[in-house]
Amino acid sequence: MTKVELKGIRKSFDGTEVIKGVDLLIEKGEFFTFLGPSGCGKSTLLNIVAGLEEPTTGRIYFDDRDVTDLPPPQRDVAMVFQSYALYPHMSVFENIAFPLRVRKESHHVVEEEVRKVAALVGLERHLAKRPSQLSGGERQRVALGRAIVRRPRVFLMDEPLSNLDARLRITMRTELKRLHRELSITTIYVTHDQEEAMSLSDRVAVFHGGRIQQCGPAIELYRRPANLFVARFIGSPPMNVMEARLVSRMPPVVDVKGIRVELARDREFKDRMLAGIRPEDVELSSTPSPSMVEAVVDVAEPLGVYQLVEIVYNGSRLMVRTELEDIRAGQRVYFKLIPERIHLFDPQTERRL
Amino acid sequence: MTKVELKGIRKSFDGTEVIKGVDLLIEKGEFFTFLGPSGCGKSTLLNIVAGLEEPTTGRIYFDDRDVTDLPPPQRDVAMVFQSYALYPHMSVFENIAFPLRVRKESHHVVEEEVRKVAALVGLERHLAKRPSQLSGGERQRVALGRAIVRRPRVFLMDEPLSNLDARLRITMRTELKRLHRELSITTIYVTHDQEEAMSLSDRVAVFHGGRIQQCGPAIELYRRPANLFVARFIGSPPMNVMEARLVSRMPPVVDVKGIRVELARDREFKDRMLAGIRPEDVELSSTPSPSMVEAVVDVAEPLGVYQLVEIVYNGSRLMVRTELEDIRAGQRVYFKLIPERIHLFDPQTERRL
Amino acid sequence: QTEKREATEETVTIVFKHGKLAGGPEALRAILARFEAENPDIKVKDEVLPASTDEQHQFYVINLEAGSPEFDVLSMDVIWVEEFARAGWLRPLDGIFPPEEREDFFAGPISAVTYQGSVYAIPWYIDAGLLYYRKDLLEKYSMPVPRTWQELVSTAKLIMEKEKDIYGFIWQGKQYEGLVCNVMEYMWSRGGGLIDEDGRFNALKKENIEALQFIYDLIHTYRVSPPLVTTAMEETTRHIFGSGRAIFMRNWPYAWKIFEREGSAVKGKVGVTVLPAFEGYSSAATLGGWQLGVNRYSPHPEAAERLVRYLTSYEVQKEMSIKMGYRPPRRSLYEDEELRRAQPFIVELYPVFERARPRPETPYYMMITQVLQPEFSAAITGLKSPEEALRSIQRQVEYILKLEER
Amino acid sequence: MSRTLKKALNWLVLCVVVLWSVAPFVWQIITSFKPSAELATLPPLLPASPTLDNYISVFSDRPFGRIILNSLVVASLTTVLSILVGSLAAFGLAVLKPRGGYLFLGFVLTVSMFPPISTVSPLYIIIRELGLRDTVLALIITYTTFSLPLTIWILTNFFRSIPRELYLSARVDGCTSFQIFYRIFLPVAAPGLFATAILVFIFAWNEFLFALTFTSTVRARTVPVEIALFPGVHEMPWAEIAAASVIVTVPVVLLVFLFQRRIIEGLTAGAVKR
Amino acid sequence: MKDRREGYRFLLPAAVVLLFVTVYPLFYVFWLSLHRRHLIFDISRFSGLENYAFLLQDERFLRALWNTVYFTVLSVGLELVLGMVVALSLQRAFSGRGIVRALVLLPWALPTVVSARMWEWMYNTDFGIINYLLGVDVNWLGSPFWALNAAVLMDVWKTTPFVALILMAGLQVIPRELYRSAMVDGAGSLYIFWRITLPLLKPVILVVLLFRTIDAFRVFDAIYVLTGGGPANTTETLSIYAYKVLFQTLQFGYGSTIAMVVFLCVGFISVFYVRLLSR
Ligand SMILES: Nc1ncnc2c1ncn2[C@@H]1O[C@H](COP(=O)(O)OP(=O)(O)OP(=O)(O)O)[C@@H](O)[C@H]1O
Ligand SMILES: Nc1ncnc2c1ncn2[C@@H]1O[C@H](COP(=O)(O)OP(=O)(O)OP(=O)(O)O)[C@@H](O)[C@H]1O
Ligand SMILES: [Mg+2]
Ligand SMILES: [Mg+2]
Repeated sequence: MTKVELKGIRKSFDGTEVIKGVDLLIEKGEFFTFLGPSGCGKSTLLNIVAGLEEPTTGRIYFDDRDVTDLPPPQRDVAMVFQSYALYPHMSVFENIAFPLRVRKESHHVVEEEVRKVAALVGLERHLAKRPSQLSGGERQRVALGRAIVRRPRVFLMDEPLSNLDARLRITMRTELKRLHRELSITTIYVTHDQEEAMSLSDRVAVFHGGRIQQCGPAIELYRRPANLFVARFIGSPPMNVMEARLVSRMPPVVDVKGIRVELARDREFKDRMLAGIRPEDVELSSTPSPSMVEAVVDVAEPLGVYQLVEIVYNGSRLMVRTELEDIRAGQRVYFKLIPERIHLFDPQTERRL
Repeated sequence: MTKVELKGIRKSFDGTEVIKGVDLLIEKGEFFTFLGPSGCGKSTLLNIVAGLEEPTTGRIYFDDRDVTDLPPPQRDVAMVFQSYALYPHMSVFENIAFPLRVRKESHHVVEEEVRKVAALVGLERHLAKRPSQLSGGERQRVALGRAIVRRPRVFLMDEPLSNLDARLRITMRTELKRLHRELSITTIYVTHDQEEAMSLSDRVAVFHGGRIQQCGPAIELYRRPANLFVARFIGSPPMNVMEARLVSRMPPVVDVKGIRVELARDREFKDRMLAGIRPEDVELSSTPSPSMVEAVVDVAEPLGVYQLVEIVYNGSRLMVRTELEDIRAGQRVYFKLIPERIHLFDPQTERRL
Repeated sequence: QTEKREATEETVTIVFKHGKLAGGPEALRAILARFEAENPDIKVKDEVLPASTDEQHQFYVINLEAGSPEFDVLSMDVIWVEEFARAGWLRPLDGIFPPEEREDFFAGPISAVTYQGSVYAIPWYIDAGLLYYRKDLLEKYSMPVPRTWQELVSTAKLIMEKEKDIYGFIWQGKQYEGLVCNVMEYMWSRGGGLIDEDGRFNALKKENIEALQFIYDLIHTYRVSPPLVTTAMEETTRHIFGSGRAIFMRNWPYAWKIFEREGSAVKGKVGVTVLPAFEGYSSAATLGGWQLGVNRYSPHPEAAERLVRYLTSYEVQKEMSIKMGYRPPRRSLYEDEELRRAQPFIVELYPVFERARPRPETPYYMMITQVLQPEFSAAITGLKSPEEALRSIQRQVEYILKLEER
Repeated sequence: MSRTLKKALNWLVLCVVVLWSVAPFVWQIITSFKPSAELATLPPLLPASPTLDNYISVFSDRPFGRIILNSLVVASLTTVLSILVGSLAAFGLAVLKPRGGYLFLGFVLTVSMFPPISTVSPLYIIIRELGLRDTVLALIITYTTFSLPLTIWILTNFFRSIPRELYLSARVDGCTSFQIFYRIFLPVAAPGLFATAILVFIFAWNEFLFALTFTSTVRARTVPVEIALFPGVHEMPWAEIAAASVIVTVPVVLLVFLFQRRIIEGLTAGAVKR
Repeated sequence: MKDRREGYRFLLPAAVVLLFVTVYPLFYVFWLSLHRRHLIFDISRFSGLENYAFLLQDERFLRALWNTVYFTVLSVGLELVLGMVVALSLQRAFSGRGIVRALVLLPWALPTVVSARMWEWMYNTDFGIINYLLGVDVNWLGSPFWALNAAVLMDVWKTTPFVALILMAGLQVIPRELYRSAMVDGAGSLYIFWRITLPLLKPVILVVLLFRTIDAFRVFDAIYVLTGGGPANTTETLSIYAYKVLFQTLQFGYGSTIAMVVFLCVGFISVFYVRLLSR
C-alpha cells in the first residue's frame, strides 16, 4: 500500500495550461477518483502520476519518496485504459503475462502468477483466446488481470468502464469494488460519470478547467457541493438552479421565484443568491395542501419506481423526481421545497454560501 | 397525423431471418418506441417503414393505404439517424433546407421555413456554421430540424440520442417529448435504452430475436413484464431472478431460496418457478425485526438519494436499492420481500405466470 | 610478353558481345568452338545484346564510359567506330590489320573503321540497301526493272491499278536509324548529302529538299507507298513483301534467303537489284554492316585480338557467308568458287557493295542521328516541310558540333 | 422495376469493366502459345497448333532464369529493407511524435514526388564512382530509397490507427521504445506491413528506368529491362515476348489475386484517411 | 519529452538514405545542368545558363513539353471520369466482388513494360487484334495523329483501376446514412450524386488527381517501350527526351537541364494541388 502525493502540479501543452496547480494526498489503500467533464485534464494528471508525461512544474511523491523523475517502469504502477489496450496479437494468457515477461520472470513464476490472477478475475477458461474473441466485460477483465499480475504499488484506471454497455457497467462496477477490497492497493480512478464515481470511491476529486473544485467522500459532494459546478455535476438529473432573494434576515427567509422559504439561522446569506434544489428534494403531491404551491406538469417521464416530472409554476420550470405514479402531463400538482435541502450559492463566485 | 400499420412483416438477409413476423398498429400522433438489445432488428424494421428496405413478406399501411411498394421519397416520412447523417459540406441552414431544395421550393419559402424551424429547435444563431463546428446536442437539433422542416406524415428516429453524453441525453429527451407534443406527428422511435423508452413513449414494443416480446405503455411493461426477457430488460439495475418452489397451495406460499412468502390467492402457480424481484421491491432495515431475514452487505454503492447494495443471505446474492444512508459493506442488515411485487415466471417457457 | 606465357599456362576467358545472329546461336558457337580448339589457352563466352541497335549502342557507351573490363571483343555498327575511337575506348588494330590486307576490303567499311589514320576495328560483314522486286509481276505486265525513282513510281502505279490489294513500294520509315539509311539513299542518288566536299556539315540544300519531297510524295502524292511505311522497320516490310502483298521493297540483303525458303509465298518470284536513282544521277546504297574491335580496357587484349583476327579471317567470313548468309567485306571472297556456287545471290551484290556509301563519318554521328531521325520522320509524314526539317537539322547539328570548338 | 433495371445496368458496367481489364492480358497469353508462323495471320484468333516453344526458347536462348532470379533478389531485398527502415521511421513519427515530425513527413511526401528522371543521371555517376554499376546492390539501394516515402506514409497511417494506449500501456509495463516497436507495434501492424510489402515488391519488380540505366548485363538485369530489350534480328519476336511477359507477370498476378484486399488497403491508406 | 527526442533516432536511417539518394542527387543534377558535359569525349565545362537558353529555342523540347502536357491532361481526365463510373458500379456489395476487384487491379499491377509490349502488339497495323476487331487498317503507332492517343489509351487502361479503387475507398468512407437520409428526404440518385457524393468525394478526387497528374507528367517506361518517342517525336515526352539525351549520347549537361525542368514542372503541379487540397 502506497501513499501518493501531488504537490503543485502544473502541465502545459504547447503553451496552453491544462493542469493549473493540483495538490492532493491520496492515502494508502484508498480508492480515489478524478471526476470531471471531458477535456478537463483528468487523463493528463493520471499520466503524470504514471510517469507517461512530465509535469511542467510540481512534484510527485510515492510514500514520501520523490518519483517525479522516474520513468514509468520504475514507479511500479499499473494502468488500465478505457480502450483496455489489450495486445491484439497475444492470447489472454500472454496479455496478462506481458508485464512479467518484460521483467524477465522465470517461466515457472509467470505460469503460476498468471493462473492465480486469471482465477481472481474469472478468466480461467479463456486463457487461450485472443482479445478479439472476448466480450466487452471479459476484455475488461483481461486488462484488470494484466494490471493486477504485477502487484503494483498503485493502480491507475482511466475510464475503464466507459466502453461497456449500461448493464455491464453496473456489474463490472461491483466487481471492481470487490477486487479493491480484496487487494487493498491504492487506486486512482478516472471517470466522467458521477454515478460511477459515487458508487466506487472512498474519495472523489471533482476537476474542472484544470483545477480541483472539491475533494471528499462522494456523499459529501452530493450533500454539500462546494460550488455551483460540483452541485450541477453531481446528481442525476442535475440540480435545478434558480435565482433567490433574501427577503428577511431574522428569521432568514428567501424568495425563490415567488416561493418563500424560511431557512435555518446558522447559514450564510447574501441579498441575491442562486438556489440549488435537487429534483429529489422537492415534495410533490396531487392534492392541494395549504403549505404547498400549485404548479402544472409540463412533461412527465415515468421511469419505473419513480417519475421525472417537469413542472411549471409562475413561469419557471422545475425538475422534480417523485415516486407518485398518477402524475400525467397537463395535470395540476402541488409542491413544497424542503428548506434544509436548499443549497445556496454566491452568484458571482458561484461558491457555496 | 397518420396511422401506421404493419402486417406480417418478415425480413431475411442472405437467408437468415432478422424480422420474424411483426404485426403492429401505431395510432395517429402516437409516440411509439421499438426497444430491444443490439442486433434484434429494430433498425431493419424502421428502414422497412421508411422504404429503405423491402420486407421479404408483409405489408405496410399508412392510414390504410398500402405503401409497401412506394420508394422512400413518396412515403413522406422523415428520419433522424443515430449518427445524425448531417451533410458535412453544407451549412446548418443548407442542411435543414435540403429536403425543401429537393422539392424545388422557392427561395422565399425555403428561407422562411428554415428560419421557423431553426427557431423551434433553437439553432437561430448557428445557421451559418458547418456541422463540424457544432456540439453534439446542436448537431442533434440540426438533424431534428431537417426532419421537422418537411412536416412529414411520420417521424422515424433511429437511436437519435445514443451519441450524446448522459447529461445531454436527459435534456434532449425532455425536448423531444415537448416537440412531439407541439407537432403531434406520429413518431416511431428506436432505442436500446430502456430508460429512454420509458420516459418518452406512449407505447413501447420490446423486441428480441426478431419478434415483439411485449407491447404496451412503458409502465405496464415495468409492472407486468410478459416474460423473463422483458422483466430483465426493463428496470435498472435489473431484476434479481431466483429459483422459487411452491410449498403450499392454500394459502399459496412460495419458498425463495429459503425465504417463505405468502402470496395472493388469485395468482397462477407451478411447482418450480422463477421469482423476479426488483431491487427497489426489497425492504431493507439496519435493525432486526421478526418478519425480516438477516443478511450481510457485500458491496454498497452510495448514489446520492439512494444506495445500491448487494446483500448475501443463505449463499445467495440479492441486489437491493435502498434510501437508507447508513449501510456499509460488511454490515449486518435485515430484509423482507414485498409479496405483491414478486414476479413469477414459468422456468420452461419463461412466460409470466 | 608475360601475358603470352601466362596464357599458355592457364586459359583465359574472353567475352564477345554481339547482336543476335541469323541462324541461331549454334552456328556461331560452332565457329567459336573451332577457335577454342585451335587456341586451347582461350575460352570464348559470347553474349547477345538487345535487338535494337540504339540499345546496343547505349550498352556500349555506358559500359565503355565506365571503363568496364567485362567484355573484350565487341561488334560495332559502322557508324559507331569513329565515336568510340575518338572517345579512346578501342584498341588500335593497325598491328594486326596491316594496310596490305585492307586493300582487299571494300572501301566503305575500311573508311568507317579508320579514325585519324589508324584502324580501330576490322569489318566483319557488310550490308547495303537493295531493291527487291516481284519478277513475276514485272514480267506479267512486261515492265522493265526500274532504273530511276520515277520509273519505279510509274511501274508501281500501273501494276497497282491492275492487281487488287497490293502495295507499290515499301521501305523503312519508322523513326529510327533505318530511316536515316533510307533517306540518305535518296539524297545521294539526287547528288545531295549532308557533308560537303570540304567536310562541313550542310543539310540545307536544293538536292536534299527535293529528295525529301520525293519521299513524302511517294506516300502522299503518288500513293505508291502505304502510310504504314512511316512505322515500318525491316521485318514489317519483309513480312508484307514475303506474303506477296507488295511489288517493290527496299531492304537489306538478309531478306533474300527467307524469300527463297521452302513454303515462302514468293519463292522464285523475287528479283534483287541496285536501288534506283534520280534521272541523271547514279544510284547509291547506304553502307551497313558490323565490325569487330577490341575493348581498350580488356584485360586480355592479346587473346581478344586473336579472336578478332580469327573471326574476320578469310575462312570464317567464307563460312559465315555460306552457312549463315552474311556478306563478306573481302572483295577476294566474291571470286571464291565455293561461295559462288553456294550463294550466287551474294556474289551478284558485288557492284552494290562497291558503291555503298557510309553515313556521315564523324564521332558525333550518334548525336547527329538523334536530330536526323525525328526531323526526317516529320518530313516524310508531312508534319514539317522538307525545308523546315532540314533547316532545323542544320541548326541543331551546329549546336552539337560546337562541342568541338573550345 | 427500376431497381432491377439499375441492377442490370450495374452488371453491364461490371462486365465491360472486367472484360476491358482482362482482355489485353488474355490476348497476350493466347499469343504466347502461337507458333511464329501463325503470328502473321489473324483469323483464327486461337492458335491452330498451340505450342510451348516460345516458353522453352525464352529459357534456352536467353539467360531468363538468371534474370528472374535477379528480379526476385532485388524485389525481395528491397521489400525487406524498405519495410525495415520505413517502419522504424513510421513508428518514430506516429508514436514517439518528435518535434518537427510533420516537417519530416512533408519532406518525405515531397521526395515521393521527385521524378526519377531528375535524379537518374547523378545517381548513375555516383553508382559508377562507387563501383556498383551493374550490380543488384545498386538497384536495391535506389529502390529502397524510392519506395521509402510510400512505406513511411502508409505505415505512419497504420501506426497511427493503433490506439496510443497500447504504447502507454507497454511503457507502464516496462518496455523501452524499441521493445514496444518490435514486440507490440510490428506484430499489431502486421496486416499493414504486409500490404506495404506487397506494394513495394510490385514496385521493385516492375521498375524500369533505373534498372535500364544501372545494369548492363545479365549479372544484374531485371525482368522489365529484359522484356524491353528483348533481342531479335531485325524484328520483335512477338510470341517469345508474350511468353516472357506471361512468365514474369505470374508472380504479380498471384500477389494480386491472393492479396487484393491488402493491396487496396495499402493503396488507399495514404489517399483516403486524413 | 524523452520520447520525442528518442523519436529522432528512429527517423535517422530513413533520413540518411533519403538525403543521400534523393536530395543530394537533386542538387547534383542542378549543378550538372549548368555545364556542357559530354561523358563520351570527356568534355566538361561550366556554361552557366547556356543550356537553359538553348532549351527555350529547342523545338524538340517544346514539342516534348506539349506532348507531355497533352498526354497528362487527356489521360488523367479520362481516367478520372472512367474511374468514377467504375467506382460507382463496383461500390455496392455483391458476391464475387473480391475476384472482380482483383481482375480490375490486374492492369495496374502488371509491369509497365509488359503492358507496353502487349499494347504494341495489339496495335500492330497488320497483325494487331485491334485493327482486326475494328475491321480497320489504322497505323496506330505510326501515324503522328494516333500514336500519342494510342499511348493515352494504354495509360487509361493501365491506371483507371487505380483511380477507381481509390475513389471506391473514398466512397466507402462516406456514411451510408447520408444517402439514406437524402433518399428519405426525397432526392433522386442523380441529385444525390451531384449534391452529396461529389462534394464529399472532393478531397479524395484531389488526391487522386495529384497522384495521377504527377505520374502522368513524368511518364517514361510506358511510352519509351511502346513507341520509343516516334513517329516524328510525336510521342516523345520530357522524360524520354531527357533520357535519350542523357544515356544514348551521354550529354549529361543538357540532359540534366531537361531533367531539371521536369522536376520544376512536377513541383509546380504538386504545389498547385496541395494548395487546392488545403483550402
Ligand atoms: N499530447 C497533448 N498535446 C496537446 N494537448 C493535449 C495533449 N494531451 C491532452 N491535451 C489537451 O489537454 C486537455 C486535457 O486532456 P485530457 O486527455 O487530460 O482530458 P480528459 O479529462 O481525460 O478528457 P476525457 O474525459 O475526454 O478523456 C485537452 O484539452 C486536450 O486537448
Ligand atoms: N444489409 C444487411 N445485410 C445483412 N445483414 C444485415 C443487414 N442489415 C442488418 N443485418 C443484420 O440484421 C440484424 C438486425 O440488424 P439491425 O441493424 O436491425 O439491428 P438493431 O436492432 O438496429 O441493432 P443496433 O441496436 O445495434 O442498431 C443484425 O444481425 C444485422 O447483422
Ligand atoms: Mg481522458
Ligand atoms: Mg440499429
